[in-house]
Amino acid sequence: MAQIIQTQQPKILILATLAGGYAGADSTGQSHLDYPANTYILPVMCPCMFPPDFFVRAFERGIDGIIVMYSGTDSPYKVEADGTAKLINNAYALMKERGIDIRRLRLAAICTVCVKPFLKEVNQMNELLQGIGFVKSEIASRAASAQGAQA
Amino acid sequence: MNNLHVDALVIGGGIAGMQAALDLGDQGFQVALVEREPSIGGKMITLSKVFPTLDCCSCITTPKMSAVAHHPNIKLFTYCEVQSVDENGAGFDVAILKKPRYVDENKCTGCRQCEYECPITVPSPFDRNLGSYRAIRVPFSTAVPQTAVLDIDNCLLCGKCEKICPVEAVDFTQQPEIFGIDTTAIVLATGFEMTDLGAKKEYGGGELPNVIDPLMMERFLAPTGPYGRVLRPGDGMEPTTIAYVQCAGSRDQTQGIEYCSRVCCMYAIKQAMLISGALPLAEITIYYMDIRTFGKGYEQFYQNAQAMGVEFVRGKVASIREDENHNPVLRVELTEEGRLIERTHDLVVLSLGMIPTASPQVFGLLPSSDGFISLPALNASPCATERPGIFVTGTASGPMDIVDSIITAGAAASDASAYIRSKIGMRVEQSEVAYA
Amino acid sequence: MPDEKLKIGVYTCYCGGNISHTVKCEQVAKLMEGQPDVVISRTNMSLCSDAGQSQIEQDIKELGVNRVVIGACAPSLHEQTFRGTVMRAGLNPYLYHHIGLREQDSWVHACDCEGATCKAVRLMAAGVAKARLLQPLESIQLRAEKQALVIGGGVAGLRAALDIARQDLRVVLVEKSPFLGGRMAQLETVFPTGEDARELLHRLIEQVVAHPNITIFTQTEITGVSGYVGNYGVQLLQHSRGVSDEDSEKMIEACQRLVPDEFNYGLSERKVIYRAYPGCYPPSAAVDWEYYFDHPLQVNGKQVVLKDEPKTFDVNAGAIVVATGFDPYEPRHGEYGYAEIPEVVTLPQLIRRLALKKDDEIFQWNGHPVRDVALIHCVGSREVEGVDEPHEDGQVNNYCSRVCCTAALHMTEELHQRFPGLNIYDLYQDIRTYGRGHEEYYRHAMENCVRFVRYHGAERPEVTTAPDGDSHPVLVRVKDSLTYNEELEIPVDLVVLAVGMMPRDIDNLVKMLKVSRGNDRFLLEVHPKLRPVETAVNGVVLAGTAQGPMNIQESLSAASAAAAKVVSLLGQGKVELQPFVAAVDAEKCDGTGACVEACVYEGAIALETFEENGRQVKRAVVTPANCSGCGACVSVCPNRAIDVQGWTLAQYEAMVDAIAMDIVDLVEAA
Amino acid sequence: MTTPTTQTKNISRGEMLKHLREQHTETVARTQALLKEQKRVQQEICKVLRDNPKTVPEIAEAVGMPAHEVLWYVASFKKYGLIVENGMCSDYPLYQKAQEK
Repeated sequence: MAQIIQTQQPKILILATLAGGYAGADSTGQSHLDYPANTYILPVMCPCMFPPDFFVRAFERGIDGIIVMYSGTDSPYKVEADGTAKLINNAYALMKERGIDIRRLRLAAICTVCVKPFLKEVNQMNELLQGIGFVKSEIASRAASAQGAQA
Repeated sequence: MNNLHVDALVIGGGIAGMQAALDLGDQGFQVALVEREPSIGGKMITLSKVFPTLDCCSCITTPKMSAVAHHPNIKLFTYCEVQSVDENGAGFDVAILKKPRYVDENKCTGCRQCEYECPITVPSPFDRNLGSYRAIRVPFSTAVPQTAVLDIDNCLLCGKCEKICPVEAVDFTQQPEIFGIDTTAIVLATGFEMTDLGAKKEYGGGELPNVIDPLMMERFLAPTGPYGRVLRPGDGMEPTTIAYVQCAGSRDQTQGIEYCSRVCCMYAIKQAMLISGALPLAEITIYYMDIRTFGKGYEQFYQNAQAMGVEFVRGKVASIREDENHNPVLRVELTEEGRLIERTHDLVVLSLGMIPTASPQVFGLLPSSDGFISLPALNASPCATERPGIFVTGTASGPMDIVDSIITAGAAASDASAYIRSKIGMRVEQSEVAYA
Repeated sequence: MPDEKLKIGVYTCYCGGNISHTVKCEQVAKLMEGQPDVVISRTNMSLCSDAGQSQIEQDIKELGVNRVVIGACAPSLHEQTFRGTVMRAGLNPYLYHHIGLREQDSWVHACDCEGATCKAVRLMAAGVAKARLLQPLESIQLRAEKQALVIGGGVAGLRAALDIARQDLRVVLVEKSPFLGGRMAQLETVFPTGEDARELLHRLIEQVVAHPNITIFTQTEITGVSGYVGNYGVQLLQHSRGVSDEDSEKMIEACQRLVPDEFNYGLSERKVIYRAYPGCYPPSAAVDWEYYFDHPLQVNGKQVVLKDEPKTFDVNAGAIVVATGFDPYEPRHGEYGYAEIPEVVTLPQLIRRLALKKDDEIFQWNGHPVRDVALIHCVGSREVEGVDEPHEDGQVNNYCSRVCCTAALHMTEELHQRFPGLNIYDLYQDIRTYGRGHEEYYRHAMENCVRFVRYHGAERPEVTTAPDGDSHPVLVRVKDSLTYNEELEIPVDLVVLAVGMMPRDIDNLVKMLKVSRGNDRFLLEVHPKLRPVETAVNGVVLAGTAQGPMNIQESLSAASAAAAKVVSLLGQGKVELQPFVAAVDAEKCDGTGACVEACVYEGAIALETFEENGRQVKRAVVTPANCSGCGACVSVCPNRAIDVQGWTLAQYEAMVDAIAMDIVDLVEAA
Repeated sequence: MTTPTTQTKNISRGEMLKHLREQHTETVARTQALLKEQKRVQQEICKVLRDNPKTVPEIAEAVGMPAHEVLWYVASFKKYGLIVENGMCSDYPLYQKAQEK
């Protein structure tokens, strides 16, 4: 397996709704448009199922950025638009508490044919992460400085 | 003769026939599907990728083939041909010839050991005769059923296949058999053939090895194609300049084919795009009179091809000859500039048109002046034929692309099911709730 | 079953090269062999083929594989296919997980084989992690209403209604206007047969009207849609007709208020109490409430003011057919002189005008005889972004409208027959007479000396008023590529714009049905070949030009195909729904009620009292048929006692962990 | 039902083939000639490819056959694993003998 040499890249997790972002990502694929490969798209029915600590846990495990691509007001679920926004805000609060840069979590409305917005979101997040670095070092340095402060 | 009784008989196992059978089967009707080739899949299964989505063709076709084979309401008969269709009052008596495969369908597992053992190699029509297979073979990798078939006309009768078969499926005793199916309705999905490559003498098709038909190019572009890549068949060169001659088998009174074949513009553009992907340095020119990209998403496909650098030249190709290196030389009248030019390409694809496969007379129907089955009520019941109870779908009813074939298959299934129900009465149980 | 040892089968598909050209499938498969509980990891050239599916079946039967992970094309294409495969092998269909390695990996990272392979490895490892937590699920069986709702009373809606009704299902046909027939009624003859359009249409309407299974609502709007496949609840609002059969004539006579007649595209006027055209169905006149404005009528010496008393109806339908049709493209003011120069009309207008003046022997327009006509193709079609001016919504119509070429040449034939001396200039880009019998119109046009002028999309013709004293009122300037880009100035008496088809303004309906539009703004099918008439909303299908430009023959086929889908869906009287709904773990639930508060679906979740060890306790209970599976309850439960089946939080966490893991660790694990 | 058929088949297998050969004398003669020709071409092409990989025109020249016929054989040998592709020479793929397994 030596052929797979891993070049360290920040990891972007994309939680994409089947009715929105996931289909948008498929549309992007059908158009054969390129974007960075450090993106991991997981299909979700509706993102309002994720409690805020889910996101924090993911960051702590080493996911460097998360984009929630939901269907916004076009959602087949009545709660998705408002519910998801609320959950993300709660997640931001928890991230601040843990010293995680809140820019690492993005909420974006992506429709089934939103090829350009999809690419924009992915590229923006990738650029951001190239700038601010890995989440693990961020958490470690915050922890270190917190310890230093205590000492 | 033990007759099988079904509600609907679908003749032809290409995409239209398969879809019609599935749509009828899903509605609960008993369906028999008869295919003359050893596998279903029709022309579509030989294609590479399909427009306008550029999906891998096999990914669209094979699941439908599989669904047909496994459908509880569909009985599949491959390597069978319809001999006659007689009315019997309640429907039709159809006599069907089952051609001998010389392989027991119930035993063969499709392991291909016979094929590897067979010493005779013959051109494979699946690869437009540019590839090969053995005298005994599974017709192609995704064939349904995965059952070998022996081509007795090219067989040495050496018996090697019989010896090696691990399940004793090879059976030289098989004889042609006639069996009967009686059915209430018939759906014709007998499909198309390409017009003859050599029909227009001045284009050199069939004579010049580097002037090919579009189905050959489909095979070159398919992952399972004869060369595994795009090469010109004349000498195995990777072509760098490729030309398409549009309307090479359509809209041409001299060939007696005055109609537009509907698919040639799109397949040429699609192939041009796929060639650009496979051979990034290739220059592709499409010589045309009118570009007819009329379907959903097709105009954009055309615009994308232009943006990718595919060259569209409006001009009439007068003739094609070859130079000393077997490169085709096109004589083109540029209609926008009013002059004749000569241009040399490595490979030329003649964008041939469609003609019907089956002669409608077998089914007691008359062809229209264009050779396709006549549609007496095309603006009321587009799938109805002159004979009540017989419906037509796909390219048997005129040139059309896959999307339109699938739609007409649904329509034919709808028409046929209404007809069947009117004949056999209501079968589906009545709903418990009445509408207020 | 719970103690059964996990045996995971992993399959990485080449997709005939689509995936394997970029992703090193063999390496991915090799790495998966080492993942926990994986007993077999294979690659396949085309997993969806019969042979590929058989391989999976064989592994389930022979190796005892009880969880299946597949990396192939998008799940939207073949997830169902493989569910069927595992089911045939006797495995619960939900013990299978599908990963899209094509649309979301090989096709988007073609230049980065290594990155794409790493990504595939992580996604597949995540799939295995999820598979380890999969539980068998049973689909939800619901009784389906054996009744369909068809929206739109044009030719597609009529045909779909008839085809569904013939299969012993009931149909409610809803038409917004007071009359059936739609756009086809506005035609005189149809190509390529030259048959009388309304005669054909009336034959269809008669069958629909006579069919006992069909209930027709005219002047009716859809005001609400609830429910799901098999059990849609649709609210209808039906306006009063205002006039009965018997007093139609009297009322029409009494009515004095005139409005532009949309049936004739504004070329004539009609009364606000009207019939669309003679012989229309229903035969009784109707009141156009939008413009009636309490107009008093003198009837039998008395003054009468009609009132609209809309009635609401609730209709249950198992499936919905959207056959809302198209609008002809209405050119902008000034586009080719439209609405500014009186001698510029659209093709649909010309069809009506010729019908209104059926007996005219001389062709006159705006007071002058017409000797020279220019017909311009592709008006509102085949527009190019960045070249053509965008429409109000900022988009251009970059599609071909399919019917206009044949319709325009069909018109040249009619003009030639009625007014043999007429000169016709046909300004086109490409002539697209693709259908059977359509090419004949092109040939006849050439034989009839129609002068063809070919323009390029980037240089569209210009239409201006001719200077005073010119022989003709209008000048058309165009570069003709057939005569080597000669700049022509064609003086004409009439300019006819062959306008394309526009998607209709049905935003409200689109929102209510939650269907989506494509890039061209027409309604979008799931896949043009796999599911060509179905929308992404289960039970909502498309018929006719709501989906995209089509001619009558094509609309009929599409409508019949849509009907076939509806019959397949509802014919058995029941539908199966995916089991992805909330489920409560009673052991963990302590009855906080947070889930009930978070839920917005009526009757989906409630607290019920149970007896537990002699104590009364409250526990949440889900009613699956009413649950959407949105998971709002999941994120609020303090005890993690509720999950969406098949999409549990624990599964997501396991997938996240697999993705977060370093490849080095994955390799070591292998 | 299967057993007796198999037995009959076993007994008469040789005779059955013989009988069939008599029925198809013409086909058999033709295919035997074809087999001979195919074997000859195979040997010649494999001989040419023994030392160095070659393009189709090079093989054609060496064996004195038209290039398009050679290509058909090459495609067939490639399909059944006798030869493999190995790099390009200008616009032509090179073919060489597959390694014996």
